[in-house]
Amino acid sequence: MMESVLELLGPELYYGALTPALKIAVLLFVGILPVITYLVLAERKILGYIQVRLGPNRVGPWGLLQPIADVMKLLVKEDVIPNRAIRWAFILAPCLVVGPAFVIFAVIPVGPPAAEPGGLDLFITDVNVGLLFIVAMATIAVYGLIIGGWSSNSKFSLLGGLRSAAQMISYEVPQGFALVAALLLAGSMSMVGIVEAQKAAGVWFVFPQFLGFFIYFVAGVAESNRNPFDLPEAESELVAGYHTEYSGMRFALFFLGEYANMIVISAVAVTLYFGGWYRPFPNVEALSFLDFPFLPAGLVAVFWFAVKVFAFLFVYIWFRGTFPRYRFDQLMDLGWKWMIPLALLNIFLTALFKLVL
Amino acid sequence: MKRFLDKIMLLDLFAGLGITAKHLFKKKVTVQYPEERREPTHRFRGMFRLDEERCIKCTLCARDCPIDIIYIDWHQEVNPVTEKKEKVLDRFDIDVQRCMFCGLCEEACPTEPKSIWLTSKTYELATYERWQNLYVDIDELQDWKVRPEYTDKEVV
Amino acid sequence: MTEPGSGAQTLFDLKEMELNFGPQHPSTHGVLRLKLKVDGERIVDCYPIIGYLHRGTEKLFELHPYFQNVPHTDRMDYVAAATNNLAYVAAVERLFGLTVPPRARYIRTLLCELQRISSHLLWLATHAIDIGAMTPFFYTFREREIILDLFEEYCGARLTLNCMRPGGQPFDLTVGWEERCREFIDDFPSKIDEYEGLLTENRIWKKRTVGVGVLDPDVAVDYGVTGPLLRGSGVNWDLRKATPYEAYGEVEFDVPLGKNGDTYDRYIIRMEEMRQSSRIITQCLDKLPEGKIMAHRPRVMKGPKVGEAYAAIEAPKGVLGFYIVSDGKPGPYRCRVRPPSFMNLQVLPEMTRNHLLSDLVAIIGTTDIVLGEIDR
Amino acid sequence: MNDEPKKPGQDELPADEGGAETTPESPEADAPEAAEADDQAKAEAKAKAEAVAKAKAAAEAKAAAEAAKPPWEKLPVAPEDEDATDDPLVAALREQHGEAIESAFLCAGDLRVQVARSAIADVCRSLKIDHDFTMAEDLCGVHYPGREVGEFEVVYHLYNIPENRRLRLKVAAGEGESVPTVALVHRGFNWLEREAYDMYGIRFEGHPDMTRILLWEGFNGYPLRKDFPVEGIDTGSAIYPEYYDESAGPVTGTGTGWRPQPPPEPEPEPGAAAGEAEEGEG
Repeated sequence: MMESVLELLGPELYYGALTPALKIAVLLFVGILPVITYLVLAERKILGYIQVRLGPNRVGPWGLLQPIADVMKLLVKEDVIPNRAIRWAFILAPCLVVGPAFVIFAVIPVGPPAAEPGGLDLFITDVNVGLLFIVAMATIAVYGLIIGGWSSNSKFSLLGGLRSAAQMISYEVPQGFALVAALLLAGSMSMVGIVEAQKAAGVWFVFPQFLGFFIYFVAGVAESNRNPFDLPEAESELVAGYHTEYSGMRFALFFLGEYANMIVISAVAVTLYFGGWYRPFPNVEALSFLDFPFLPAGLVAVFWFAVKVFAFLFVYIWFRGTFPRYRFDQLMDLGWKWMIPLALLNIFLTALFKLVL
Repeated sequence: MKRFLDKIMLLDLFAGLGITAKHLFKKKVTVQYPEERREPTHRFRGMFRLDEERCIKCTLCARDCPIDIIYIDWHQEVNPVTEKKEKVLDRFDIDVQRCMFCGLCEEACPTEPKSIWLTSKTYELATYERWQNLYVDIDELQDWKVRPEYTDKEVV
Repeated sequence: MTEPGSGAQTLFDLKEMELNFGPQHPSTHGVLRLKLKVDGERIVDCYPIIGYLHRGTEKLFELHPYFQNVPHTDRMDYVAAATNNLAYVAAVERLFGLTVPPRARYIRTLLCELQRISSHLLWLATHAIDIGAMTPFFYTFREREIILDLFEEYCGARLTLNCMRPGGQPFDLTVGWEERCREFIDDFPSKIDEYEGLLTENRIWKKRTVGVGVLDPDVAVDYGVTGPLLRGSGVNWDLRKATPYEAYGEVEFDVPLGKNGDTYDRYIIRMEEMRQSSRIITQCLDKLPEGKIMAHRPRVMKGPKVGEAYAAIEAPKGVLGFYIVSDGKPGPYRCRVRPPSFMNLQVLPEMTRNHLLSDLVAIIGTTDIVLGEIDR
Repeated sequence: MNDEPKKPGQDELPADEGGAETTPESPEADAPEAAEADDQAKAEAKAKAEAVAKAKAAAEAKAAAEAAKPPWEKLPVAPEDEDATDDPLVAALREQHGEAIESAFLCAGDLRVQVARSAIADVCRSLKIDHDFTMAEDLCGVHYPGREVGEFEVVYHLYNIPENRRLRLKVAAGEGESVPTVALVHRGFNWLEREAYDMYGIRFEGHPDMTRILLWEGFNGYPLRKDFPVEGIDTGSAIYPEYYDESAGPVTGTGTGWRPQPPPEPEPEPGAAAGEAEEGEG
């Protein structure tokens, strides 16, 4: 069937427009959105289990339909725009949070590139400056938070917006530095290239780059405003931070953005430090049963990628269940006095290492 | 040295993570309410019960009630069988919506066994209409069971 | 806020911003309202506004006979009803010259210490959630539930206990209560270790609490601050030791004291107080005498023609006092409550000055206020 | 309620505060088992007692039993005032403040000192500085309508932590008279004085912030005064004069308030009839 479509459209249109569009649709509606909704359920369940209770279990068996009910509720809820809010900005802000988070998925490879030309690449596109693209896109999200906090014209929102601005800007720096070190090691900015470099090296980059990974992940938690760095929306302090005044679908978009960000951070961490879609120890023949030879290779790749990402997401939730929240100045302190010097040191060491080799 | 190690290795944070991880697999304490019910203890102060036959109409319970929600009216009447004067209740109402279940009325009751008691183990008192459903008269006081138990299906 | 047409005063033009914190805010522990003046996040000034929960309890006391007032006291500090009951009945007993039988005294001590544990557990839960750790909340509530079960078994209510009467106890312990209580208390210290494992050594917790909301001992005494707040500043004043009431003179326990008077010290003190409470409970269970539980008293208690009594006890939140004036009627002429939270809240502006907004939340948590008691 | 009878032998305890040393074979131990066991002995005693002057013996026995009872079985005796003018603290205060210290009594362990209104701040200051009464424990007002020395009384409780001693100061104030503030001596009295003002309308002179604290600023009247009505208070006119006439604000105790309402009309409930029938059988 695909051949007939290819013939019908011609290769240019087929490869240039249809396949990416299809992939985007599949990724968005089969991949990210359900994953996010169920991630919320998983978070509530895991938090519940950590807190010796059961979590949601009323809607459907084991609460499995809870996310659908939640989405329905958020969709039909009244969408309130405060009187004094700056309307255009108020409406724009949630889109600015969600958009970039989704765009980043374009360059994240969930599986290997096509084995033969014309086959199916398990990513939307492989940009040769993929890492740069990710950093650039992640930066845009902060505008959403600031604009959201400011345009609500509420004091708590404003404080939340200010906090998020300061926090995201100061943690982007160490995050970028940590990525630089991984990039030095891989010698490529393409996400696929980095994964392949790990396979070629025979080792996940988390081992030579442990410090870098640590900095990246901590900064990532801060970037996605998650506990213990959830200051912009600290419930007990700022009511709900920058989205205090949001309700209904607009609030859902902020919500979506936060969870999409979590997945992005995890996915990038997996790609950069944990060998992407490859099974653990891809060069050790003895473990080849982990490739599940009886299954299609693409599926296995996606499986391993997903497993790794979910491990990260679990850690996120685990953190949320365990840690108290930092204070604003302590957060800055940690970012500027510890993370950035350590990240610089990491780059220096990595460069030295490269040089000596 | 230990402090230094702690600082580098984040031992304190991992200790906390360990505790939460341990609890992940512990038995959960949730009681699934409408299906599972906690049996109240014997002294649990719940909904009132009244035994009209035991009641001697002394109105001590009404007098001891700190918020005066027990309304008792009675008159004297000659019992046609025994030909003795007897007190007959006209009204024994409790305005349960204001009740704070302190149990002082039960303590004040001089009969043995008590003719008004709260240890009925009924606690599902929520209603949709205050005046209609939480102003209980003598019939309801004697038999609360006319109201169904709560279920998760019940939506009015 | 931006007033349309009133000149260009936006939020950005102000150097200091006025922030209305509460009365409906997740971490004001009720309906406390704070008028804050903030410079960025730094608090320049803090003016507490209270009274949103005022129910005229003191007037209610005047309208009821002595024994009917006990349920009203439950509603003041509604997380520690037993100690409220005790403070009130102690004042009434002092007014009447009633002596309480030993068994009743021990039962009261048991109840009060259980109540102290449960109140501190609730404090820990909310304090931790204020600082962002949400899990201790559920762990503490798991234990608190057991205590409430014990209360329910003893007196039939879980929260508003109404479990004491002037002159003694209305009920005796049920069969098996002692065993269940002992079972819980034997297990409880390990549970405290669990909470402490989550918080005490945690660097984030320490960063959020050490050096935050420092209360100078002189200032604390001057403001009439009592309870763990006062002891956190190193002032050794615990009424259980100073003027032993009920059975406290016959049991051994230590009064933990802090050094720095900061939030962390107060946290440590309350944790230690829970351990000491379980120690007291164990001793009380060991020593629990047999005998009557209610003193001989007239059915209608009429106070002396001219008389007054003040009795204070160490409630979980501080010194809770009742001052009763009698005029020979069956009810008090005037019944004044000295609520510990009221006095402890008063020092909040002192403690929060020049702290950040996040610290304000931590400090409100550490003062352990209950608005039902402040507003009465 | 559940005052289950205890074994009579254990009625008295080693830990009680003196007095009760006798074994309690007293008839007050109202335990039915014990009564049965002692039945025979009692009957004999009764027979003998009949012979002698019954009333006298009974009275004596009663008195003896009364004396032997532990304190919690006696009728309570309210503590009485003792004059405490010679108390060293009072003497020291007298020396400093002379006539301002009007009287001093000791009652139920607490020292109570009546102080002249104008001198209260000075007395508190000297108590704080010289006598270590540093803790501001409590302050409250009391209303005695029609009293000669002043309708209101302000009661201060001070505490001396090192000596574990509590002191009660009292100040009388008439309607419209103001009491010197002690909020500048003990800062803890700040809110308490505001509360006393809020509840009684007692003004404190020199107080930094003499506003209402628990009630709202538009509240009419002072609720803890004895003449303040418990029901039917207007609560809105003072602050919303544009909406309400004077003393015609929304009034509590009306409308859907908490007045007992007539019993609701009997509702035909399907389950009720069946329930009644069953109950009739039982």
